[in-house]
Amino acid sequence: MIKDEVKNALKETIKEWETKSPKRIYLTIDKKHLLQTAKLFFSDLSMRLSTITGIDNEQNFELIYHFSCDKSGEIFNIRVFLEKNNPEIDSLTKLFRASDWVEREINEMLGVRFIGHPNLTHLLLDNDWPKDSYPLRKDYTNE
Amino acid sequence: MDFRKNLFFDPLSQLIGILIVFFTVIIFIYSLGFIKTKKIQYYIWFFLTALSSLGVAFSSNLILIVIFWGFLGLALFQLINLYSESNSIIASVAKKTFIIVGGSDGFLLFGFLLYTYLTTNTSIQGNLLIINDGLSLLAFICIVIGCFAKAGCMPFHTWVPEAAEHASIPVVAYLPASLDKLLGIYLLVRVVKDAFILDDIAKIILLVAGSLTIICAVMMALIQHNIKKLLGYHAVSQVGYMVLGIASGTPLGLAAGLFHMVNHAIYKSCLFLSVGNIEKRAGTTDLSQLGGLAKYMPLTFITTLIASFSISGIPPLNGFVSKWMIYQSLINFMNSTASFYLKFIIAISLVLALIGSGLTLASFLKLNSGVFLGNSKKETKEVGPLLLFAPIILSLLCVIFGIFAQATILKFIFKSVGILSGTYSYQLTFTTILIVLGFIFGLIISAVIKKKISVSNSFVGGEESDPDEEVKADDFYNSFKEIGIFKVIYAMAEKKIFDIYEMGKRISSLFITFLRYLHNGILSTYLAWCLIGMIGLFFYFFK
Amino acid sequence: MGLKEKILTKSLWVFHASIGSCNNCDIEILDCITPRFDIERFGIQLIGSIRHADAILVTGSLNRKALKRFKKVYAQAPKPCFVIAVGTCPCSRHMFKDSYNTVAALDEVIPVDVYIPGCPPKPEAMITGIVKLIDKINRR
Amino acid sequence: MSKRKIVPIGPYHPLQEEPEFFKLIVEGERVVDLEVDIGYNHRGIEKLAEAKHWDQITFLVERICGICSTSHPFAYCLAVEDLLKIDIPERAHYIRMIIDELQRLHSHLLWLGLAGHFIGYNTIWMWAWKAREPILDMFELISGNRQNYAMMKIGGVRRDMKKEDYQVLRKTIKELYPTLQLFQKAIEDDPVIQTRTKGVGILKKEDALSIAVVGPTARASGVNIDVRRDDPYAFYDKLHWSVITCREGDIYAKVIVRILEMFESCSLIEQCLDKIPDGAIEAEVRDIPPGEGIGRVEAPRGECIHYIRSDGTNRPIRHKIRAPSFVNVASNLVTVPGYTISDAAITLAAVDPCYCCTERSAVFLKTGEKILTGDDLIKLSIQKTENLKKDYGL
Amino acid sequence: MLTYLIIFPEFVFAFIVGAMGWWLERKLTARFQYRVGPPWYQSFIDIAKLFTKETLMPRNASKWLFILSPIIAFSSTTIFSLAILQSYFMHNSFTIDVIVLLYLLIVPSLCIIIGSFASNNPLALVGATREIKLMLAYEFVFIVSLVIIIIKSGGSIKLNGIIAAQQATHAHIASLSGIIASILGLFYLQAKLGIVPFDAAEAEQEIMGGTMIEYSGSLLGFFRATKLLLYGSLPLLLILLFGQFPHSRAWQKFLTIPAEYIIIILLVAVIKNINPRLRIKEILNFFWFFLFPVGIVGIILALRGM
Amino acid sequence: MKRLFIDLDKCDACPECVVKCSYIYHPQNNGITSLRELATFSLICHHCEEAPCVNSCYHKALSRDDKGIIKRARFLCTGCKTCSIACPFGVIFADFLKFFDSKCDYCISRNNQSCIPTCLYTALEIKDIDTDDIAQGIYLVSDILAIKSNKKWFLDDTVLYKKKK
Repeated sequence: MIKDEVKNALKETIKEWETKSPKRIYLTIDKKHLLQTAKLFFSDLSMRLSTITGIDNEQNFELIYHFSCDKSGEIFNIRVFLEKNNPEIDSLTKLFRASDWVEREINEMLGVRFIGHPNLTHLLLDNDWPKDSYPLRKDYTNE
Repeated sequence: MDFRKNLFFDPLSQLIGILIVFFTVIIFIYSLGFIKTKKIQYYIWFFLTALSSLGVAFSSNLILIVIFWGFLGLALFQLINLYSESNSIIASVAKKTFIIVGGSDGFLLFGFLLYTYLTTNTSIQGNLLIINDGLSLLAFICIVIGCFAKAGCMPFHTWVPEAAEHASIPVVAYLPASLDKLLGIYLLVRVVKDAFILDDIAKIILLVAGSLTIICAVMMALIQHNIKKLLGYHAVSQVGYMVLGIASGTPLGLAAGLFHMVNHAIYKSCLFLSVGNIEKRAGTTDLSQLGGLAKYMPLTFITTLIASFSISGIPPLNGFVSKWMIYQSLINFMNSTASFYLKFIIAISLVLALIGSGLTLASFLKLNSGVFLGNSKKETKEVGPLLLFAPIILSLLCVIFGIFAQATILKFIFKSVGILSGTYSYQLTFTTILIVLGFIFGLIISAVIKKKISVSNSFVGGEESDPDEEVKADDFYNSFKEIGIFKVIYAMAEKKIFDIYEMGKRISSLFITFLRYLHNGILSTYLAWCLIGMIGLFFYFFK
Repeated sequence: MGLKEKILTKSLWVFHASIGSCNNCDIEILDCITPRFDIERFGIQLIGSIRHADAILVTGSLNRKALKRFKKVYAQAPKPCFVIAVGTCPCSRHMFKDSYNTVAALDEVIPVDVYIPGCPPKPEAMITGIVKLIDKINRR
Repeated sequence: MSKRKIVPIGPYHPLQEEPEFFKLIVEGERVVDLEVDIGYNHRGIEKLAEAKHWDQITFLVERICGICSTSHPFAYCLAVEDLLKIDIPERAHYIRMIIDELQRLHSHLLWLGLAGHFIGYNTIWMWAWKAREPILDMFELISGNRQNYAMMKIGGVRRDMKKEDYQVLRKTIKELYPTLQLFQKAIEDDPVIQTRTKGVGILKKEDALSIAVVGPTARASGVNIDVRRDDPYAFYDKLHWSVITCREGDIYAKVIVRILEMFESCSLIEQCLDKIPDGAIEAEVRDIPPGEGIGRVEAPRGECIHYIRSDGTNRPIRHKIRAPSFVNVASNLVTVPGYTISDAAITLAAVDPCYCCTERSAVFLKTGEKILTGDDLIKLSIQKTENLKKDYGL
Repeated sequence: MLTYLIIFPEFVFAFIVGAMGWWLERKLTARFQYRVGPPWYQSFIDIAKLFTKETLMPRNASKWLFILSPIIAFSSTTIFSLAILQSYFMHNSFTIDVIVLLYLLIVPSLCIIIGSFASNNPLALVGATREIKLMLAYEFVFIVSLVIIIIKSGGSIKLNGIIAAQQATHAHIASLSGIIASILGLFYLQAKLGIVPFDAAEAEQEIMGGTMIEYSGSLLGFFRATKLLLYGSLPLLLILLFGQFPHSRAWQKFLTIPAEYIIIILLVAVIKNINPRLRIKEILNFFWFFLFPVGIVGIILALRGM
Repeated sequence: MKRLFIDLDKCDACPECVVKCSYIYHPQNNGITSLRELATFSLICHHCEEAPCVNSCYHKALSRDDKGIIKRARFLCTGCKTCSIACPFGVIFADFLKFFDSKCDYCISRNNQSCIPTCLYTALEIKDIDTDDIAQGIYLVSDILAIKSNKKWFLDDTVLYKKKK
């Protein structure tokens, strides 16, 4: 079972483990373990990164890395919390290219900095989009 | 020694003499504006060239010709080598040129000796040699090699592009582009007309050499990135047409070859001189670093455009007329022969000649678009009148000799090859009148629907293109290198496998290494060789 | 109605510009060319370069990034050049009105001649719209 | 320093219906690198969704993309149902599947036509789109719309299928088989199409895994994934069908995968029609409790994944959409370089890109009183343009 | 001089023929694709409309080249079509030869290339370079075809000579080498007119109309008119070169020529509709390494009198 | 225990407090309306046996649970306000029935309730309330919400509306 493999491999790094639906598994880890976890998922368990969801919570930012396991049809969601003032996290571009555009998008939409991303520029928004204005943050207002 | 017997003064020699004087004057004027250093040496060799050329043109004695011919080679070497101290490539190019031209002089001399041996006469005048055995053919081939090397026909062409790339512009325009062609082709015409009666094999040799020269040189020109080298390859390619014209051996063919030679000298010097202007202003002749000069150098642009259309044979310019005559003579030649193989070779030569014309056009489009159109790299201005005079005169001649060929130059040419009257040339007046009418018609239409042409940004899909991003036409020619069999041929050409000089160098170095291997300095080896040799001799003598 | 207009209406070359659409109107525009609707029988052609355009079919709610480019493209069109707003998005910005990335309605930016609402408008509706445009040209 | 040699494609380019901007960095006809600039279609749908009612979002996500306009609502409904943990009636599942597969048919035919158009083969385009029209008629029959079917609803489907329609649908599908076989034969036999597509735009398997491409793009590269089989939603696990994969990864493989998938879709629709039971078409949903849910479906272009989070009100607090094209378009960065400009057109189109996905993001007539002549009209519009130019400093 | 002025408007005839030919081709294409297709007057209307439109010029274009090249293209094509029609109507009063025609035919392509180079647009540049390669590709093949014709006509390069040679014996197409030459000629026609599969230079989906991208209004109109003239006169040239059947009566001739024209347009439409656009490299490969050797075989056959 | 206290007697259902709400997820909407709705539905509403509001709802958004309490399903309600018209007692205030509503989390974690200072009648406060105080008319509605209403009639069984058959 892939679930057990994940549990065995990660052990202490998992802060929280919940199975919301049979095939939707949410696990919370600390952001410093992200690279290691992603590596485990991609290289050892040959999952693929479906996408990354960035959420602006009240006190912090929340990133959910949706890893999809095509053998069992499960989605492993790695939940990482970032502090509000200085949202920074390791980029996964070193491991696979799939995270390239997603990270760029989250960067411009939420203002999360991805350390080690080669080209953290605007993807969807115009280049003259005002600085420090992030549309997906909850405090963003039109005009 | 009878003075008269050793000199020609027939219309052909007169024509060549006039042309030599004309080009000397034109390029002298250009040199006044262009040459700034080492003036004295330059002009000494320059006029020595002119004099010895005249000598070749007017002498009928073989020895005299060889002497003047040799002087020409020396002058060429000196002129190319003039500015070599700053650049060792120029020196090596000069050396290569000298070896090829001088080496071919040896063949020429040998050919003349054979000719003299066969006809028991040292003068061309009045000595027709019928090619009917190996020896006379050999004599012919040796003389032809001399002419080819001078004119730059394949396979003795390799010095032309390299000299064109590295030597200074007036030198290139003067020697490889005009005088060497004039003389080489003159000698060929002279030999074909007055010295030999060609048989089929000789004609086939000329046809094959001519058509191969056309197609191979133009294919090489197509992929060049340096304008001067590109022009150099064209200087080679055009020789093929002249040789094709001469190959037929008929008066019309000779006239066509001569006329093409004249035209080639005109437009090719015009092109080289215009390129000299470009080099003077832009400082480079690399296509990838040029662009947008039409705005700043309109006159140079027009002269280049006319000359390049002329070389590509666009009617009604002069290049078209002479090419047409060559095709006509080939077709006549084909009709008059009975041999199937000769017919086939003529047909293929005709095809290749027509194709070469298209390829020429393509490579000149590359040149014109790359240099004059597109985004300009830096601001510059038109060159002075001294430098513009020669190209303008030459490009005017391109037009005049095109439209009024019959009335002007062709008269002399026909006279020189012995055609007294006839309508061999195509009457371009009809086409010209129609073209003018068509053009007027177009202008009338555009005047009737006269609308202000408004200016707007160019449309590339809405996005502005960055100033540091561009597309250049010359890159797209590289795809010729990637098609089918050309891939191999171009790769071989880049390794200089077709270059006789380089191959000779390689073979001789191989030979030398073999000799070195033998000369290992061990006495017993030498002894063994001596023994083997002695045994060999022994068997030979006492068998 | 002059001859010029008559000629123009018989040979209307349209350029298709999507300025932030959902693809539906775009497909339906292409559908107009395909066998069932075939607007070529009216002389209408879809062309590639704005320089040849007589009319621009605009689809989509005006996106902030597309806005600047689209204005440039419109300025590059030879006049007379008509603008046809295809779909509800360019007519009224539809449900993307409140988005941070759609800035203005189309007719605030360039003059629009015909509006074809619908999400997406059926090809029949588009043909009707173009016919209305032709009527409009003729009436002037 | 020599300048970069760029051939721009876009943003307003007939290659694709949507605006997008590619910079092909070329050496002659050969493309050596590619820069992608997207965002001309970005409409901020994720943000808009946060201000919309749960039920409205089904319509909003429908307008993410017009071609896969049922996949997005489907995935969204699955996400909400995942959050709600409810079961929906069987009949609703079957209707959803029928719509989904019909849409796959229509989308693949559309792509096939456009691919033909992009390689200059307009006959294929016309024929494919002609074959597509009956499917659109079916949509019109079932949902009343040619596009944007609005069939999905949280907890079921919005409209029922009439019994009489089964036969019509069955007949249409039956008539589609020979057409599809025609296309298959035409493409497998035509040497010219093969020279244009074989060995062009190859996406290697390891690249495919690294970029995490999905759908036919991945399956053509030998990555055997299909959400319908791996994480079965609706009743895909109860029907008999197979996942089509090819190993080559070139455009030809992508064409073949899509064509063969159409046969599977036809068979799936027929099976659905055989098995569809009577009964309710929707389950009652009264409130959306706080929580989060993920739904994914296999859209025609690949896996489409929606993540929603609710706080218990009638709007989501986060709605993340990952459309298949978002990852597939990124694969162009690998596939386009190394081939020629001519190949770039078809390669860019081969992933069946949908930039609106990627970026989630009665005729009125103004009757003028004044009668203007044609010249006035020209003057007027020139004047308008001048004003515009002045305004924007052009 | 007066004669020239009198015969000059004959190109209008070629224009009308071309317009109808183009319409026929579009109509046939439409019928292939289950469509209705444009009405018969569409080609005229298109041209007329272009002349009423505003003409735009890109800012950093070379002004004179940009404006002159369409006009020169048009006028050179009028001469070409004139020459063709002249040799149809008056056999002996007129001399023009195929080599001049060959060079005249290069001029329109040349003008298109120069014009698109002058428009200073990257996409036009790509189109122009493709047009150059295309030109090389098809001209080669046409040259071979012409040489076959010249050989078969007993060395006559004048158009009336070629007609006479055919009417004396049999049409060139009625022999083996003639068939090869006419196939080459047909492919030449297809490529010269820029029709799929040889429309890489104007590939709309790749480079947005390529060479024509910056042309608008009356300048584009001139290019269109050029194309119409070519549509009219190129098939007529092919008929002249290959399909002059020896007829005893004039009415037979007046029936065969339109029939042959329609057959040629039909073949063009068929080739157009069963092929995708070829890459420029494939076009070169096809013309140079397939058709060219075939043409050489044709030359051998023609020399052998077959 | 601190609770949010709404004085329904004072509350005029004016939009003042609605203007500003510091609910983070949907800041442009207000949480207080949903609280007022909660309060009215649980307390003021008569929960009629044959409730006209339930019958009138087009979307079946109003229903009675097993305890007999009428509840509105937010997913289904479209804010058409038919029930507001149908209610014979006028206790379903039209402004409660927003199409979009937000949840009030009472801003307990933030301590910057924007709504309280905006109320003109001081009907809102944060108070320590632990038990129901019927005499005062104070009732606990949920864990952290309390309301005050002195209108006794709404609890009187005798006025339960019965629909005439």
